[in-house]
Amino acid sequence: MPYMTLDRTDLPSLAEALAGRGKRLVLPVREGPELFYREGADPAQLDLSTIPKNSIKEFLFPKSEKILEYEYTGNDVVIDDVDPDAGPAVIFCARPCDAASLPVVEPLWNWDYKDKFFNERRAQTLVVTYACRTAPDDACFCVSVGLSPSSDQGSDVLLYPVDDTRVAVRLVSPAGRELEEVFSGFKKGEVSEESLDAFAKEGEQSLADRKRLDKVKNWLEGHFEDPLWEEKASRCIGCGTCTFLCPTCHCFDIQDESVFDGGCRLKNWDGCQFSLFTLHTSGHNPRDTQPKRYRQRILHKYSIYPEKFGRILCTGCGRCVAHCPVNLSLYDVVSTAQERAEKGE
Amino acid sequence: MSDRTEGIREIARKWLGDGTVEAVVGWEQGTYKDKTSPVLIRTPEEADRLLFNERCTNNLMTYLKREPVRGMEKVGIVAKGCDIKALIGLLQESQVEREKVKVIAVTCPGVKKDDGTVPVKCRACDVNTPTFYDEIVGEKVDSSPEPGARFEGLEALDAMTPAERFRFWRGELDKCIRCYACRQVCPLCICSRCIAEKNQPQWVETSPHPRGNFSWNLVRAYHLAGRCVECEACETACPVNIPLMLLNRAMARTVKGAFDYEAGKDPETQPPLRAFNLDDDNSFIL
Amino acid sequence: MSKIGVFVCHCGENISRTVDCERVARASEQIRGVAFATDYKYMCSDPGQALIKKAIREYELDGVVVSSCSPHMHEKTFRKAVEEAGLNPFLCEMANIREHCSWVHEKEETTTRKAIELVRLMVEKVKRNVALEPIRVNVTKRALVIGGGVGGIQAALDIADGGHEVILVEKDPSVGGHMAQLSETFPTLDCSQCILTPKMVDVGSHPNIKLYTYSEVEKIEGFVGNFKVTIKKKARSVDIDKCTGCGECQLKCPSKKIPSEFDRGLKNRTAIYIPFPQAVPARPVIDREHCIYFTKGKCKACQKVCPAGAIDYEQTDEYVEEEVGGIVVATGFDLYTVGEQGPYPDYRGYGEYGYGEDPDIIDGLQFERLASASGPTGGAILRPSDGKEPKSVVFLKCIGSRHPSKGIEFCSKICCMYTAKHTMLYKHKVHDGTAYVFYMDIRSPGKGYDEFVRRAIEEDGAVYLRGRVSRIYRSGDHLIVKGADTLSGAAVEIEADMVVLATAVMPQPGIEGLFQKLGISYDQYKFANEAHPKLRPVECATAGIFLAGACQGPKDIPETVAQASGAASKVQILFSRDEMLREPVVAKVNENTCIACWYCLEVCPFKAITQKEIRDRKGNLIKRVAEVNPSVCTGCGTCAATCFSNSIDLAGFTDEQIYSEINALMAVGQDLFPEPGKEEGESPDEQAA
Amino acid sequence: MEESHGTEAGTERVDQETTATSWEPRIVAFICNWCTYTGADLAGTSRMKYPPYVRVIKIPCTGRFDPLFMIKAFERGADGVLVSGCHPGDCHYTAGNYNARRKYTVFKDLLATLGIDMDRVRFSWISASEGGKWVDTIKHFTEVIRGKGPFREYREMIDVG
Repeated sequence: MPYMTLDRTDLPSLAEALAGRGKRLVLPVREGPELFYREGADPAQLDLSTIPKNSIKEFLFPKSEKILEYEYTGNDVVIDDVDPDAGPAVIFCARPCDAASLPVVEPLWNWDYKDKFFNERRAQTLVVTYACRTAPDDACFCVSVGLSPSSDQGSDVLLYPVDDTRVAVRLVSPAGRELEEVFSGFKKGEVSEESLDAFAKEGEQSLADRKRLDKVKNWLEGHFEDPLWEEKASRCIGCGTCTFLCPTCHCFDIQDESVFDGGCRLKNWDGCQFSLFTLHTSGHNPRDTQPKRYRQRILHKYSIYPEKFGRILCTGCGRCVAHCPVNLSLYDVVSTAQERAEKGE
Repeated sequence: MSDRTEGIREIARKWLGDGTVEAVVGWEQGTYKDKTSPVLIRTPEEADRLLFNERCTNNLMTYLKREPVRGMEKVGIVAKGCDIKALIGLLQESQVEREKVKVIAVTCPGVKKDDGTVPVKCRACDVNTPTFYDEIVGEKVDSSPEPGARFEGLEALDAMTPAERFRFWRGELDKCIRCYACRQVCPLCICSRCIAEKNQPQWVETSPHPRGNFSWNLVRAYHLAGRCVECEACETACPVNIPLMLLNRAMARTVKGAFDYEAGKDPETQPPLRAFNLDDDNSFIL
Repeated sequence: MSKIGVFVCHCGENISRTVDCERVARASEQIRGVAFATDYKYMCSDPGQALIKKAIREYELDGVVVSSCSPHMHEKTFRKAVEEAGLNPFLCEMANIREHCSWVHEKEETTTRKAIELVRLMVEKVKRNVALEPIRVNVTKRALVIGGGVGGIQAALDIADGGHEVILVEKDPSVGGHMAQLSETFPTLDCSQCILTPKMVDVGSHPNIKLYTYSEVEKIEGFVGNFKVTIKKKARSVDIDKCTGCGECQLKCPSKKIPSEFDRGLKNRTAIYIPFPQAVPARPVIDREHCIYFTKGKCKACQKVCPAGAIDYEQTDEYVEEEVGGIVVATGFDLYTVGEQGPYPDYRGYGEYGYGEDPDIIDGLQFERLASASGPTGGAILRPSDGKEPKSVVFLKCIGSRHPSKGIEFCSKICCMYTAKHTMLYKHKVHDGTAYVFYMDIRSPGKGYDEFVRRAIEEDGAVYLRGRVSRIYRSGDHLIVKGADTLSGAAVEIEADMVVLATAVMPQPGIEGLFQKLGISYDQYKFANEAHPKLRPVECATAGIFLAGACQGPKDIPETVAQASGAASKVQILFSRDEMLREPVVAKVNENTCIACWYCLEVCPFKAITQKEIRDRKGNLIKRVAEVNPSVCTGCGTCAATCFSNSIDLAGFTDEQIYSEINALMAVGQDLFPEPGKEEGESPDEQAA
Repeated sequence: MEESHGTEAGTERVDQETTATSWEPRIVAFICNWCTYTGADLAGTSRMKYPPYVRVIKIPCTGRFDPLFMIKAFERGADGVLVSGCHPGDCHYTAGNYNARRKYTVFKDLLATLGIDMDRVRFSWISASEGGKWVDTIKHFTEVIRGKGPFREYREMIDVG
């Protein structure tokens, strides 16, 4: 089955057409030396040269979100529920590793409690993904976690930049297929399914040296105490860069902010690398050192979460590798674990 | 640079071998592109992992404030002149004991940022050849600070109206995600419990909304006033690229102008917010 | 939930004239946590206080806001009332709706709204108040007096006579100070030594006074009521218990050409010496710098002649510790250096006047020695160069004083009087001589003082010339003094036989070292600062330390003695109780988050913060933290505001309390100023609309 | 979306305040117990008059003033903040005001760097005897704040936060 192609130069117009009136539009633009997904940016500034520094997480799970309001009247308190301010949105030219994070975290938001804030946003968000022809960055390792540079997971539409001028379109989800008309308006030609396969192959090829991390889970389960943690993570400074840039990290903190007679409750990003994350009121901290906190992060991503939800909590986007202030590479740690598992250590 | 690398390894081997130190904090080759990574070397054999090159941007002094280095009886640390300024700050504030820290100073012709450019701190550097250390490696590098380089970023800011400045900072600070990389990487953010983590009362709201971000970034800069040694670690670490050094340098300029003080110069001096003069500027107080 | 009571006072009509007090009370009722609110005509009256007490019991209030006048007016009153009702007094606060509201604003809506808001802020604060207990401090009833001049002597004697032990420390070998050097004293011209010597003897023999001469304060630790003082007894090389003070050693000492400090170089002394005949103790000391044995290794003439075997060359500095409850600082003054160089490097001196180069140019204290019956000339005014009687003497006032270009702006206060005295002493001894005085102003307030100056001018014929002297130089047998008489406008040139410079009164050189040990502040000239220039002129800001005499600023003898007695009285007030009660508004450290950066320790004006070590059960050091001594802390809160991690808080003004006040400034919807008569339970939205 | 954290009622209230002609300046004054508070008392006992928009928060000494107080006041809708204490040399605690002055020096420059309108921040020394100076200071500051209007820039952050 052939796929339609568009002119690459038409992408900004496509973005506008998809967003139409009233939809929020998120797309990658350049800010200084790096790219960022930004809401409301000018589509003409669309920049696809590399993977953005932030993930698309913040558009479904904002860094800070009000979840209820309360007000005191005399000695009583009145609580008001708050609805997510979630209009329809288009995330345009997300990377596959970002799109793939959505099906990874969806079970989490719909487990014992259905998070209406995430779910309402998710339901109204269209994800148009821009596949990677080759790995855009040295830090990429999507193939290691079973994804690929042209993975369609989590995408409604997948765009393949098959060459320098043409972009092939694959409508992935029902929501994506509903938009056929919009895409057809930009149609300039067609490519064969085989050429998309070749594209995908080229992408995977560019990451040929990355290890499959299939034995990490097992290894972790047997190496809770291991010198590896100290060796790798004693350099960790305990910031939130990796967790906050990560498309799959989803921890949050609840904060009440009040004035004289009332206030609101907020759900804010939180991160397991902060020492306060597990600090008990008593003063006891079960994860009292940075290596323990780092171990927890790896364990959660590669063992605990897969155990519970059947998926690795990592899409191999490599942001935590590329942007760690002390160059503590998650890939280095998990691939070391894999190697040692392979060697039977 | 290779002779510096060799020099560092040699001293580290010796110190680790004869028990002078329990460990040496240095840089090793990183795993991403040409980045280096801080490393804790505990045996003479491992000393060969240590290196020095123009990508050794991290200020390792930040490790003195955290475990496991903090608890060590004696530790060696590799440092550029700019990093040593932070050590001087830590000594002034009694955060480290001089006898416990053995400094392998390395002369430095300047480092390069991830994007290949030269940081302001290198252009303004006055300590290419460190003067405060236990051992020094590398041939002498003369300092020739570029006049005006240190505060050049402030000129554009100064030229704005207050309203423009406010808009500029709103644009920058709204981006903050409160990952606290700036604080965690800073060698002089020494509090074990940051003011932003104290909630009785919550002076600084932890929410990464505009109000909370404004307060946080303001308080961070204020608490570093007269203490920041301009190592640029915060700005380098910031994942959302907030120009934090503009705030830090504005404070450095104020402190220089008002109190004739520069952080990281002399361990015997008093940081400016720990002292006062009877004849401090009074002109703005009506 | 708190149960706060709000009591709105009308203050007759003082508040109710412009503020709707009833409405303030009704609005207060609606504040969350307020259990009772009412208004009353005079809240401070007995019925008013009874109303508060009744409400505390009836509504089991756990906090009280009295909304009335300034807390400076009635905070004590209401806290006492609250305490009588069984509530901790520190759970009561006042909202100042009189001085800060009703009296300063017109009768209008905004004024009442402001009153409501002030109450609201204070209610929010009181919710976070905690019960505080006064701090009890034990008092050691022994005093330390530093300085054995007339001030120190007077303070020591008064305290000792009051029945308390006194430790008197004097740096010189004898007590007496500068007053012992003086000839006669103004305005009565009575002999200085005659009035001082008996007091010196008393000090030496008083059963309650422990005298340490030739000693210095080395270290001071502790706080009011509980100081621990280390005193350095400098090696005297003479065992004063064995010594009988016979003076044989002085006669035999071969090193005889050392300028006498007591006679300000107008006479020489030996290396082993008693500074002056009336010294207390009348025991010698060996000046090791000039002693031939100490400099050259042999001599021991004094040891050979000493009948008591009291000479001890092996003596070393000795350190003794004393515990005291209060301290009087009476370190006195020294004179401004007149020559090019001196002990005050910041000041320029008066090289142009030739002091130190020409022997006939002397300072005021040297003139005192010349005029003193016990002085080098036996009281005859003879010029130092050749011993001739000077027929014309020029006195220059304000040498240093009131001369900003030389570094000093203040007036030395005593020079006008002592210069007048000098002219009189001179005229009384040299009847045919002329005394000239160059002055800027004559300052002679004080009992009998102006009369005294007039006598000098009118009866004893001193020639007063208003102006400064530009230069003094020698011309043959005379000194030429060139100056200006600004009243006549003429240049003046006087042929003088001798010139006397009335030099500025300065603190003892290096005295700031002692002040720093004591933790007391001093001004730019190193004069000690009093706690309040008018109302607490004797106290230091540091509790338990008091000032006497010229260490605080230029003073004459009566002032010094009066202040010394004042200081002694303050000490005895301190000693009148076994323990002191102090307001519990003090800082407290959160040891969990303190990181020992010592910012607090450095900014504390009272040295109330020290380093504390936290150790585990085995004694291993876990960490160091700051510790506030509640007995010393005065509650300024500077430490709390300086601590970056907010690891110090100030009771009574905690971060929580201040935060709550600020937080109460904003509301999300509630009508903060409900009008009386409006129904309760109305939704905020309706009210807003 | 994320610009919606403010409580709705709060937003309305601020809107109402900022748009209605009934807007009144909100001035917060952190003043020391010994000098300025007493000076303000004197203004009262002397029956001097000044505009009623100042809310006094008493602190023992300007040394107790933490710049966090000022920020929180702005966060809670202050249009202007005054900090006032004893003149240099007059501090009841001898040196609290000198320490405070250092903090002001640094903090005011930081605020200016961030674009806070420095007309909205005021420092003064007002002694216990200067009731008149207190009155003049409040009058003048109120006029300045009235001229400036509500602190919209900061209130915008309150709206969204």
